[in-house]
Amino acid sequence: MSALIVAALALAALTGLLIVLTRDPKRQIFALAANGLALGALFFVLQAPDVALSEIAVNTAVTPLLFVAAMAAVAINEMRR
Amino acid sequence: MTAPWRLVLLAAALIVLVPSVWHVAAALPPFGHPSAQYGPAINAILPAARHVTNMVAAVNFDVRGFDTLGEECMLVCAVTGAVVLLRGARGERDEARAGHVPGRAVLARSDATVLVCRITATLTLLFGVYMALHGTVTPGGGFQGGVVAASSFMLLYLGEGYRAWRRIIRGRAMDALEGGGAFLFAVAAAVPLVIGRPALTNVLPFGQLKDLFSGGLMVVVNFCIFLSVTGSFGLLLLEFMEETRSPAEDSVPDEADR
Amino acid sequence: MSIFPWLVPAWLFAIGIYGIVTSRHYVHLIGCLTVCQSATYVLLLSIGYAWGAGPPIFYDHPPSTPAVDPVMQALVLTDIVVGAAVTALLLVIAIQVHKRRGTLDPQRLRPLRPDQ
Amino acid sequence: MLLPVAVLLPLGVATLLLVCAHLLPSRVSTMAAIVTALTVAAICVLLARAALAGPLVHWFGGWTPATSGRPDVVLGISLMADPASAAVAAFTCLMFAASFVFAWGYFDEVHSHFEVLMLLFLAALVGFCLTHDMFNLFVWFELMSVAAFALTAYPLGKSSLEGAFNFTITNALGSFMMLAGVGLLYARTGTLDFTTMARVVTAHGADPVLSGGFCLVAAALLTKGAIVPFHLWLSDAHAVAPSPVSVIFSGIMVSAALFVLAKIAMQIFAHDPPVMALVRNLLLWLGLATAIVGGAMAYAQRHLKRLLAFSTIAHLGIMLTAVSAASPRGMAALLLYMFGHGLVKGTLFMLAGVLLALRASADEIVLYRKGRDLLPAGIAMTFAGLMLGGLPVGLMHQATDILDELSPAMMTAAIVASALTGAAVLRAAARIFFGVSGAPGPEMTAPTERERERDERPLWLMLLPCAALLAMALAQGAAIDRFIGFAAPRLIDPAADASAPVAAHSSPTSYLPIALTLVLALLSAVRRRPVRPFPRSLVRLELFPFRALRFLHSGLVADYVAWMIVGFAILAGMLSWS
Repeated sequence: MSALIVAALALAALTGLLIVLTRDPKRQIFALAANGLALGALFFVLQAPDVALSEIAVNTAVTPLLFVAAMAAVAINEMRR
Repeated sequence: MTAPWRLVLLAAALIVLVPSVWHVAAALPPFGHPSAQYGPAINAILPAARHVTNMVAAVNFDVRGFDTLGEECMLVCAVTGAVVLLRGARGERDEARAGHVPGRAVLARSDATVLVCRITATLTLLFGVYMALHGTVTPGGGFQGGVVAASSFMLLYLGEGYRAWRRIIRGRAMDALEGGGAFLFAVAAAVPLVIGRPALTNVLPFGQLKDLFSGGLMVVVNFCIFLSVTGSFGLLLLEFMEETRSPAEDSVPDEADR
Repeated sequence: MSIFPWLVPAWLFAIGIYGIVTSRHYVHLIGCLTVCQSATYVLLLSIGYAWGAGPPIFYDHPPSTPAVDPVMQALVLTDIVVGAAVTALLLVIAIQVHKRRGTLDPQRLRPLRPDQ
Repeated sequence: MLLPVAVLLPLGVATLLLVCAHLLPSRVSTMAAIVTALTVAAICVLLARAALAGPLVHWFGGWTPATSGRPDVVLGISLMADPASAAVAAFTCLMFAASFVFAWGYFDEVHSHFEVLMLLFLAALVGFCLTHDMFNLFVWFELMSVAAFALTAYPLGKSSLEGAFNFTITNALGSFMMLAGVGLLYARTGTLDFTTMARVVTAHGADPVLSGGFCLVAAALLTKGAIVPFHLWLSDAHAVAPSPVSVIFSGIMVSAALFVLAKIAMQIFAHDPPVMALVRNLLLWLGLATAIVGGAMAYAQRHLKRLLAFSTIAHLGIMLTAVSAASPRGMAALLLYMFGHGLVKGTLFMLAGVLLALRASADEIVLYRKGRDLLPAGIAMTFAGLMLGGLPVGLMHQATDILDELSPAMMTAAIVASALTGAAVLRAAARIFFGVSGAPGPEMTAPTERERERDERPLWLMLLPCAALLAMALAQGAAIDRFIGFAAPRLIDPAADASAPVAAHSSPTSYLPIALTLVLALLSAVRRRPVRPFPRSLVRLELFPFRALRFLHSGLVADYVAWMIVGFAILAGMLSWS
């Protein structure tokens, strides 16, 4: 098995673990973006450029952005209380 | 159940699952040697049958277009749901200003920022359109292009500030894009029925291999998806940003009769 | 060793579940759910992968060259976009819960059990 | 040619409504939704009739199996209408139409978004029933879930949001499992089409990958179908969703999942010994456990919608035992029970909605005597409670008669679930509408909440769909017997040409459920608060099992997910040991 695939798989597994272990949601957003990138790289290595593009556009850009917005909304709420 | 007990329960279940997972993993076709003939058949048949080079797009927009219609509607459904849940509590006013956490400095945008954002927003939008257009030829397509195009709206927010951004990006326009794209897709799927062919039959001319507008119906479907995904994600981002604006007097409905 | 690619999805799913079960914050919990979801993507794409094959896009090379399975890729592709929308829906619910309850700790949020 | 229209029409109307949301008055979109639901219902009825002569198949894009030019490779996606699937789809549309009428004016303020979500939901359910392709099934499963998530959170109350959150997390996990299962099945069979997959499965026989794939798909469908221990989300979601939506949830969504589970097990895995062993044994016991747990929990509730939600769980247990029979008669019982239960449960949720709208509560103890001037609703509720409890008329009773003959375990499930849930509904009806009540028993300490629904609708408009559904639940006769007898074997093998006998002999045992129901209801009506030590300790003893059960239904999403994994481990463990 090519080392590249093993490395990409391992990276995806590790960044996944990182998401779970980062208990602070604000910092978890970075883990999410990192995981998105790792998965994107994995998909490129697995000869799936279409999926990789989709993964990177969605899970390293849009999803973290939504998380940021959600956390901001929560912070503003907190302030109001 | 207390947390430790829950973990014990989960651990027990996962331990039971370990041999099963191992069993399945050992029995699967070895990695890199798939036995499925469906994919190779697509690769062999579709380039000649539909004059397209991107097989993923061919599967998504033609052979399994019905799935994509369902997925598209799912996207519309999820976004509509999110919008209902946000607007339901907030109403549809759009006069408020951006929210601000006290104690954090507000920096005025420099002209350079505005300029850079305008340029990059335009470029991102163009890139999204480019990606979508080349969907049937090279990697990309309506889904990816739509997401990229929608994210260009966020750059506008960075550059123009909340008010100007709200003036440019209209919720209703996004609604129309989202619903309209999906509606056109459904119509495009149904049109062949009228002439007595199965739904989603590719009745348009296929064009030339490697040509931008190759694939017949695929081009239409791709375009519908681009519209709808742009609208959906634009709307989603819009509504999420609305949540972070300064809360004026948000009503919380179920507190009323308590 | 060729079993490794199949264990990665199982691992991702399991740690995602672990995260959900131990989470003390709705937003963190949603992040863990995306880990479970990524497990399915890795599994599907691994199933479609073939040694020495190129991407199923015949722009630079002729259609007869070996290519990986496009079907699995097509299935994953659409699902990624939809997954993001479901995540958004969950985040919206979390925001609204926070507005009403002032907390996002699952231990303190139980439907129809007001006094806990 | 009609087949794809059944799915495309609601999708088209839903998206069109979304585009025109700001232009149309909401009454127009409600009308459009009702007309669409009825049109699709008519289409599905036509399909069911036409399918009696043989299954109808539609290949999208004209990608028939022949276009691949290879054996056992199918490129396209097909919809297939066998009589049973088309009938379930038609029934779905009917329930939606009733729910739209019931919800008339309820959702005025939000630019027809309610109709959009409901129509997408409708399309998903119809596609779910008719599809003949594994991944397509997943797509409709997911669309159905997403629509349901949004609709549950719709009232934006505390409980509905938290219920929706638990619902979304558990069911999203279920759909991931399903996708993974589809992937495994594809890895081994190289196809997604049911027929081809069945051929490959038959050739392969026992295979860990196929078993694993089935296990994952089954776990997803059992989650949707709320079977112990995957069921915990249901009571939270159904209890807090708006009543018109609960009608759909309990009436058709959950039972459709079990219907599809039966279809997949029978049509694809019929010749896979380990999977069939799992279906025949484990599903039977899970069904029995579900019937008992659901029934007991329903009996110990005071919040009417929560009570009904648990009763749905109990009756799903009965349906699962019918699935586990894996025979034409079992399928006939499943179909009859699905229809009968859906109609009765739909009525009951509507009545709960009436109380929420007009009396601003769904708590049977708070509502004590408050429904005395709503006599028609009271009569409808009593009657529906009797039907739930096994009154020997109508579709449900016919199904339990078949189950009685099939196996003692199925009979037990039917008796326990019917008696406990029927008695609970009768107790509530007596308390609310007739002022007849004993001292509260285990229901006293159950969770409850103050809430209300909009009350601008006239009473008759809300009772009209109730009466219609209840009348349909009473249907029986030779025509139904003939149709079900024809449809059931074709659900197992679409190419079959046999017919299953549906009429069952009425034995004395078929009066057991209703007798037990009446006894339990009577007991709760004459119950007094215990004073002396012995009755007191008796009551404490009675409360103990209910407390234990309630402890498990904690409302914590972490618990729910942990139990789901336990359930999945049970399925997988049974498969790898057998």
